[in-house]
Formats: sequence, structure tokens, C-alpha cells
Amino acid sequence: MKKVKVFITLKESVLDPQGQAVMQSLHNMDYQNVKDVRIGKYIELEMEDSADVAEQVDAICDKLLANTVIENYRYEIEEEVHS
Amino acid sequence: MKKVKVFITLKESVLDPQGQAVMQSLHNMDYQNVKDVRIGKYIELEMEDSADVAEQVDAICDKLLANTVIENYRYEIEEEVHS
Amino acid sequence: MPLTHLEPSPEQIEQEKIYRTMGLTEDEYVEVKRLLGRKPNYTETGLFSVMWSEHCSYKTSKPLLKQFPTSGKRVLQGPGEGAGIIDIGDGQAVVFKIESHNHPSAIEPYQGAATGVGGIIRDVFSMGARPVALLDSLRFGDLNNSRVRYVFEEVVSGIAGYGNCIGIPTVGGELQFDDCYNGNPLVNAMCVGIMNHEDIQVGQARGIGNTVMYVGASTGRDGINGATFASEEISDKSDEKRSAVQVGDPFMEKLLVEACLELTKHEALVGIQDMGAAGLVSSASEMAAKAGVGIHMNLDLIPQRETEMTPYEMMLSESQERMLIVIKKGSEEEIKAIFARWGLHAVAVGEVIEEEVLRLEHKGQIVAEVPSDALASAPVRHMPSKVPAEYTDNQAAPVWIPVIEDYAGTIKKLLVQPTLASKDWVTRQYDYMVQTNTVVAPGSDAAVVRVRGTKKGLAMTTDCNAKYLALDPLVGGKIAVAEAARNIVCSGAVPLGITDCLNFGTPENPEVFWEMEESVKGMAEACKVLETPVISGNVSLYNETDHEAIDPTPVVGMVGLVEDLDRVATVSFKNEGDAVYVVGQAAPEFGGSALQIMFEGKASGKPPVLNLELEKKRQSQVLAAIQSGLVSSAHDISEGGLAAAIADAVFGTSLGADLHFTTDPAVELFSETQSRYLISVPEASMKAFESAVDGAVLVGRVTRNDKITLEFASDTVTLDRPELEKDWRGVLSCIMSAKN
Amino acid sequence: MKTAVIVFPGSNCDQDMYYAIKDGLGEEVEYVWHAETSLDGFDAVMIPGGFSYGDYLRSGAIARFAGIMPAVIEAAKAGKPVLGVCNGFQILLEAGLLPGAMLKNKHLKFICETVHLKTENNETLFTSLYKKDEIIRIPIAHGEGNYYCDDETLQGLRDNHQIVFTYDGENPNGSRADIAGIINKAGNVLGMMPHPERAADALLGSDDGLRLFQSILNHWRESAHAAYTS
Ligand SMILES: Nc1ncnc2c1ncn2[C@@H]1O[C@H](COP(=O)(O)OP(=O)(O)O)[C@@H](O)[C@H]1O
Ligand SMILES: [Mg+2]
Repeated sequence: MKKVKVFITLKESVLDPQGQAVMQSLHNMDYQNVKDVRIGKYIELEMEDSADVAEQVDAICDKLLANTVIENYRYEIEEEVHS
Repeated sequence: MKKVKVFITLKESVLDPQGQAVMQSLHNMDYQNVKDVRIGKYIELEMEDSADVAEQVDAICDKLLANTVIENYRYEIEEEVHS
Repeated sequence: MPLTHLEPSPEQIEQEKIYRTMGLTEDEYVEVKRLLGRKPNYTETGLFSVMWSEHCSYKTSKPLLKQFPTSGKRVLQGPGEGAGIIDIGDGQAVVFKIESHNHPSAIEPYQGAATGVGGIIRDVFSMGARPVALLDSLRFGDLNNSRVRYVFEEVVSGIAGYGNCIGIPTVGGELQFDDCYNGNPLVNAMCVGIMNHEDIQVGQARGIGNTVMYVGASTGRDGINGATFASEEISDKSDEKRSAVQVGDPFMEKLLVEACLELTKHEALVGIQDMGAAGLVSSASEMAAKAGVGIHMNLDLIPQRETEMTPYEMMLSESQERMLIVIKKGSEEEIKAIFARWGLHAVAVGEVIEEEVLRLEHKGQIVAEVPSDALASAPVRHMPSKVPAEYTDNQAAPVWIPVIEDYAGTIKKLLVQPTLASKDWVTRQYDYMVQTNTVVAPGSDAAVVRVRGTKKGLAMTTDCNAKYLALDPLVGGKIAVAEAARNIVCSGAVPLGITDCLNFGTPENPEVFWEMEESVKGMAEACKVLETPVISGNVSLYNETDHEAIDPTPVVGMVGLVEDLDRVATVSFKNEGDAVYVVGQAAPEFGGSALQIMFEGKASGKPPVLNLELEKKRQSQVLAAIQSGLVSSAHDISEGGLAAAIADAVFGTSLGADLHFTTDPAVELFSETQSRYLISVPEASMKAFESAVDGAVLVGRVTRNDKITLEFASDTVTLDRPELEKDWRGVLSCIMSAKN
Repeated sequence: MKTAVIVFPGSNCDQDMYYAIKDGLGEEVEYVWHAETSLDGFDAVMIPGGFSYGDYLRSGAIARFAGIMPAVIEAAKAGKPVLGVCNGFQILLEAGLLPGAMLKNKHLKFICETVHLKTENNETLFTSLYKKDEIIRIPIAHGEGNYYCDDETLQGLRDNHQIVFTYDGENPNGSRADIAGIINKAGNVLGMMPHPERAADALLGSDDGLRLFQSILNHWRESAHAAYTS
């Protein structure tokens, strides 16, 4: 089994209203030292082993998990340790 | 400047309808080898340096970023490399 | 090692009194032993403890609820099933019920509110009805408190998140703020559905040998109350596993609604019930008990989201979006096909048996066997009651009369009290138009939803002024019902019946129990006189903040029938030149009024008097006038008095009012005397209106300008509508955007 | 004219669209289940609002892979009118039939109200019965209607007159250039956040949306006539 961690972030050129709202709240809470907040998605997949896991993950991200018009993605593939 | 990466995930036993819907869709797309999907948040903060950044991040996560009734969080603090 | 082996033995449960930590009293435990003829094991003790909880059994409130009138010539189904049903003619019926989700919302406001909405929707479609509208009755503490703001914001998001996604319009409700709800918000959700008579379903497990099926989401350890979990031995599994918060999945429920409504048309369906509080236990035992049969269920077949769940956990889980159905034996495949089309699984988990027991099998062993009706018949508790000293004091208190110098300033200030302010900030977050039947949207006295394909509409509202009940629960209880009916009547509908949600403190406190007795007595009396039977309801007790009970808050949800959608009325003035009438004369009644709360910070004295006979006569006269097309607008005069009613009538229009009074301005404008209305009438209908409605006093005209002019013998009050409206509309969003 | 209303799991304005066409317009209409694969025999295709697949992940993201979508794309290529409203618009974006993407509303809250729209382009098959720059009242109800596209795309939309509706007055969701609805270059695929099907009956407050459906019908009648006479 593989554990795949996918990170999806908004492209820099795209305004992030949610991040802005969180930053505003943090400032109101007196965390003035927070200079930027960007909110994205963190997705964990559990996948059966196969030779082309990386290719599959690329395809899954491109097609479904991320909208590449506004988002970037990157991922890490880890060997699952069974308990 | 510090770059803080926060990962927020649903607690293990909490239902994740989003993850379930994505998994179902991946199965329909013939990615039968995806055995589980969990969807969380990935938040990037930029913070000015200070002695107690870690404490601050803990407080920020507890108070605002994560809903600790149903979510867990972890974070990584990185030195920002200026370009 | 399976967890079951770690469960305490029947002997341990008795000796170590583990049943007490699980919620059973000494007497109840003895009664369980008597019913079983032996000591209950751990799972069985769990089944009894949840089924005999107040939430499931109504053991404390049952004797009171008997006072409610529950029948009437239109009532097709009274209390007892998922929801009540009332005939609306043409072979159609309306189905409705209200339910509380106060405690879950206090802990996790978004999910608590969302799952509250999900639960009430299941109650309605399990009767065979298509849900057509939602209402939400909400109460929160002081908005200066950041936790209160957080809870308020999240509750509204949760209701919106669930209702909008599933596609049922949220068309009405209430929103009030008072310190007594600081730590204990009230989140009551009501659902209304429409159905054909022939599709009425019941939650009964009839027919020996028939198949019991489980449909919907799989079962996890959601909502299993940590407090009813017994021993140290099994708590070595992390706490996380236990009291996991229930998370709503509106998408799943949308599929479930569609699939179940399809199922309703299938002749193989025998019974259907949702798995609400106490999930599988309550649905299985109630379905068996109502049909006088038993159910044998194999727990290995229950779809499970988590591993190694014990029978106890499976039976008590409160995972959402699940239903239990009984179907004719042999039709399993057809039923599975219906659900499969919606991407859902239907799984056969048991069968109906002759022996009247709920028998649970797990891993080849019978792990619980209890008489089916035993679980559904908790011993009734008769609680002592005592008149609170505060009540006696309030009754004896001298009449409070406000001293007002600046009337315009007082009106301005009154309209920005959060309880009276515009609710736009909330209602804009709700899709109140989906299904394209919303004829009257939020903002009027009652919402009106069209019955598609007919000229008919359904008017609906929720109401309860808890301040009146805090002063005098008997009178306040009557007023809650009467005000709901007045709101229905003002929209041009005949009140059909009510559903109620009794939110109170701890019934073990004799003063709280007295409040319950008095409230119910008052409500029952009003229901009898106004001919609005109680067809469903819910009780929520133990609502407290720091051991202080909330004000008694028995919320009334009422539905009425509009015969002709062309004759619907709303609160807004419509035409320049229309005559403005005030129906009913104000007396100096300020106890519990919005003005008193604003000036004094708390309610005192007596609430307004309610004369039910007068109330009834006025309602029928006003309704008849609306139905004959005599009025342009109608609005009841309630919280905030005539001043608030006038503001409501001009806001959102480009009209003003020019009104003249011979009365005392403070009393006329701010008293909350009951059974009063503000009605505008076209010139041509004035004569007819005056002879149709007794006690209608002509006070002036609707104007086409931005001014509200109120002329009294001593004072002339002039207000600028746009300015007044801007403040009124902006309050909540202003408070909520100045977060943290 | 025979219209298809596509039903995805989680669609919830499917009936509203159906009744707007059946009762409002008085034309033939049928629901088409997401798992179907053909739209043969239909003259127009409507993708209704709602929360397809719960809108979990991203609005419209999962619906785009439904069995019916190749047929929708084929119908679009064949020049049939395709209208996506609200969630339908989001699906058209995800499917690449229209350019751009949808972000959360700028105030982050779901918003339901009746807004004023300006008809920027009345020379489309969907808007021929409106006047140029006419202001109409149509309800919105969405949480993710904040239309986004990059500068180049926006320029393209402007150059080709693809912006059909903009919000008049306050922009409720923060969309780029106040965009409320856009059309493809070929002029037969319209996506819009506001709900014309909710404004097809005066009893509910506005029937300004009805002319959009009547425009489609007129277009169909004309092109059917043209086909007959040619
Ligand atoms: N929480 C809410 N959800 C939906 N609608 C609400 C809510 N609170 C208030 N409203 C709507 O706002 C309007 C005014 O409410 P309210 O002042 O309580 O009316 P009334 O005093 O006539 O009962 C009503 O149309 C009501 O349905
Ligand atoms: Mg009212």
C-alpha cells in the first residue's frame, strides 16, 4: 500500500478570499506578525501498489483533484507502514 | 520571516463525506486501486520571526484554524528563503 | 481480542452499579430486571439506558403532553409517528414536525445544526412526503461574547450548508438573543412536506417473516455518548473513538430522499423509519413494538465504517443519513435495485419474528434479547413542582410604565436591538427559493409556499416569546400559540395545526417542572380554542448555562392553508393612498416587552393579558377580510409594539406613512397588548373592511415618500425611512463582521 | 422544441428548470439521467443548478466525469443550445466548454437574493428578446459564484462579446469584471450564475427570466424553418 499526500494550493495570481479573511481575523486577534495566509487542500490517498503510481497520481490530480486553471498541486508518495 | 505549513485533518473516526464522494468518483473513473481518500486543509502562513513562533502557531491553530472538536492539526516551520 | 470481552458482566453491572453511570436510576434498573426476568448484560443495559432517556422516552413530559388536543377533523396522523399529517383537500396532505438539536449545536455548532436539519427532514420523508420547506427557530446569548458569535455564525452556516445542498428551501424561522442562552443555544429545526393520502407510510414492522433492511450511510461510532460508557477497562482505546461528533452528509441524504420516495410507491414496502436519536435500537424496537411483533437482527450484516465495533456501539451509534425499512419477503432484489440506481446500498439485516422480542445476533451468538415493547415503555416519572418565588414577586410587582422623552430616538434604538433587527444577514445565507414555490419569502409574518399544480398554498411560521413565559408561563404559553396563529392569519391562511418543541431547563428542579406544567397548560388551552391540534413535537430538557435554566421556551411551529394564492397578504404596504387601520386598542402592558428589556435590561411584572375568545374572533374576522380581497397588507403587532410593526410595513418599499392618534404615545407605540393588527386597505374597500372587522380604527394613510409621521396630541414623531431602514438592516452584519 | 434537463445526483434545481420550460414556456421537456449516454432527439440541453455530488471537493468537479457529459459536449459541438445555470455553469467550466473557473464568494458566505443584471449582449440565441443593456431582475443562490479568469481570457471574452450578463449595482460575489454569465465563441453554450428558471412566474416575484427561454424557442423555430425552406 502507498500513502499519497497531495497538496493543492491556489496559484499566486489568484486572490484567496478565504486566506484574506483568516488573516484579518488573526490581526484582530492581535497576531499582527502574520503577513500572509493562503488556504489550500490537503488530500491523503491510500493506493494499492502498482508500477505507475506516480503517473496515476498525476492523472488523478490533473483531472479531478485540482483545477489547473486556478490551482497548483504537488504530492509525496510514502510507503504505508502497516500496524 | 518564517513560512509555516499547517495540515488540518479530520479525526480518524469522524465521517468524511467529501473524501467518500471523491473516492466513489475515482472508482467510477476506474481507479479501483484507490482504497481510501481523506480530505483536509493545507494552510500556509507567513510570519515575522519571533522567539515564540511555535507557541503562536499552536495558539492560532487551536483558536482559529482547526476545529479541535473534529479536527487534528500539525505544522512545519521553515525559514523563509528570500528571492 | 474483541472489545466485547472487556465489557463488564451482568453481575458487575449490578454490584458496581454501572447502570447508574449509563443513565439508569435504581428503580429503573430494578424494573429492567423485572421485565427481563434476569440481570441485563452490558449491551442490554445500554439499550435500556438510551431508550429510557428523556430524549427517547419522554418519561417526565409524557403526563403533561396528554393535555394537548391531538385530533381534529383534518388530522390524519397525530403524534407518535415520525411526523404528524393534516388533510389539505384534493387527496393531498401536509406533514410537519419540529425538533431540537440544542446540545450537539453547543458542542459543534456547524455539524450540530446541520445534522439537526438532516434529522427532521428524515422524519418527514419517512412518512412518504416530499419535504418542501424548512424553518429554523434559533436563540443565542449575548452577541458581545465572542463564543456566542462563533456559535451563531456556525449554526447558521450549518443550517445553510445542509438545507441548500439538499435543495429544500429554508423559508422562515425566528432569531432571538438573550443572556439566558449564553452557554446553551437553542437550535430547533422544522420541516414541512406534502404528500398524497395514499402514500402515507408507517414505522411498523408487520408481517412475520418479512425482511428488515438497512439503507443509507454506514455506521460509525458517531455520537455514542462518552458519559454512558461505563468502565475504565474499555477506555484504553483512545477517547477519540468514543464521542465522535456526528457529521452531516447532505448529498447522501438527498439521494436517500429520492430513493425512499421512489420506494414509497413500491407495494413491497411494509414500514419505514429513520434512525434518529439512539439509531438502530430505537428504530428497530419501535417498529417491532408498534406492530406487536419481534425483530431478529444479525449485527454482522450492518454496514460499518469502522472496525471492531461492538453490538453496544452499533446499536447506540447516531450516525446520520440511515433508515430502517421492512419489506415483503422475496422482494429484496427489487428494493436493492431502487437504491442502487441512486448509488446507495440496501442490506438485509434481519427479519420480523412472531415472538415479541428484539433479538440481536453477533458473531454467531445472541448478544441481546429484550421484549420489544419493554424498550418503548419507560416508567413514567412524576416530578414535584413548586411555584418559583420570582413568579410570585412578578405577579405582585407594580405596573411598569416607561418614561420617554425622545420618541423618534427610542424607536431608532429599539429597531437595532438584535432581536428586532432585520434577519437578512441570516436569511440571505439560506436558499429560500429552490423548488420555485416560495410565494412569500422570509421577512413577512409567515412564509407561503405554493402547492404546485393547485391554487393552494401553505403558510408556515415558528413563534415563541420566551420573555412572556419567563414572567408567566401559563399566559406566555397561550400567547406563543396565539401569535403563531396570528402570523398565519395575516398571510391569508387558515391555521391547521401545530408542532411544538418544548425547550426547558432541568425537570428535577421543581420550579422548572412547574414552568413546564404551566406552559403546556396554556398552550393546550390556546390550541383548543383556536382549533389548532398538536400533531407532532419534541421535548428538549436540561438546557442550562452555569446551572441557570434558560427561560421557558416552548417553540410553536404552525402551518396554515391558503385556499387561493391570489389572496395572500404580506406585511408590506402596497399602494400610496391606502387607508391604515390599527385593529385593537393598546393598554399599558409593558411586562416582558422589547421596550422594557431595552430600558431595564430585564423583564419584570406581568406579560400582556390574552383573551382567547377575542383572539379567535379577531383572527376569523381579519382572515375573512383578507380572503375577500379587502386588504392590501396585514401585520400582527407583537414584539416592539406598533412602532416595530409600522417600520416592518414600510421597509423594503418606497412608501411612507402619515398617521394620527388620539391615544398616549408610549402606550400606542410600544405596548405589546395582544390580538392587535396593522392593516392597510384600498380606499374602495374601506367601508366593507370596517364592517368586516370589529375594533378597526382608521389612523391615516400610506404615502409615497420617505417619511413616517406619527402625530399625537402632545408630540409629533417624524422618522426618515431610508435612514431608519439602513440601521435596522445593517445591525447583524455589522456585529458579525466586527469579529473576534 | 424538445429540451433535456440533465439530472446529476445532487442536482436540485432540475425540477425548477423542468417546470419553467413545461409551464412557463409550454414546450416539451424531459429529465435525462446522468448515467445516460445519448442526447439524440433533443433540441436543447439544460444543466440545472444544485449541488451535484454534494459539490464536495469543488463545485462541478465530479459531475464533469458523468456518463452523459460526452453527449453534452457533442451537442455543444453540434451547435445545439446548451444552458448551464449556477452549478450547471460550474460544470461547464470544469468540462472546459467555457473558459475560467469559479472561486468562493468574496464574503465567503452563500448568498440568496434577487439581483439586477445588465444584458451586455442581446445578440445571442439566449438573449434576443432582451434589449441591449436592459436591466432585469433574476435571483441568485450560490456560495461559489466568484468567476475568475486570467487577463488574456478576459480580453478574449471582451473582444468576442462573450460576456452576456453582468451584475448591475453591487457585485454580490466578487466576480471578475462583474461577470454573471458568459457564452462560448460559437454562441451556443451559455453559463450563468443567476437562475432564469426562478424568474419564470410572476407569482414568485419576477418573470424576467422567461424571455431567455423564449429566445431559445424563437431561435429553434427560425432555424427549423430555415432548415425546412433550404
Ligand atoms: N432564523 C431564521 N431563519 C429564517 N427566517 C427567519 C429567521 N429568523 C427570522 N426569520 C424571518 O424573519 C421574519 C421576521 O421574523 P420575526 O420578527 O420573528 O417575525 P414575527 O414577529 O412576525 O414572528 C419572518 O419572516 C421570519 O420567518
Ligand atoms: Mg408577526
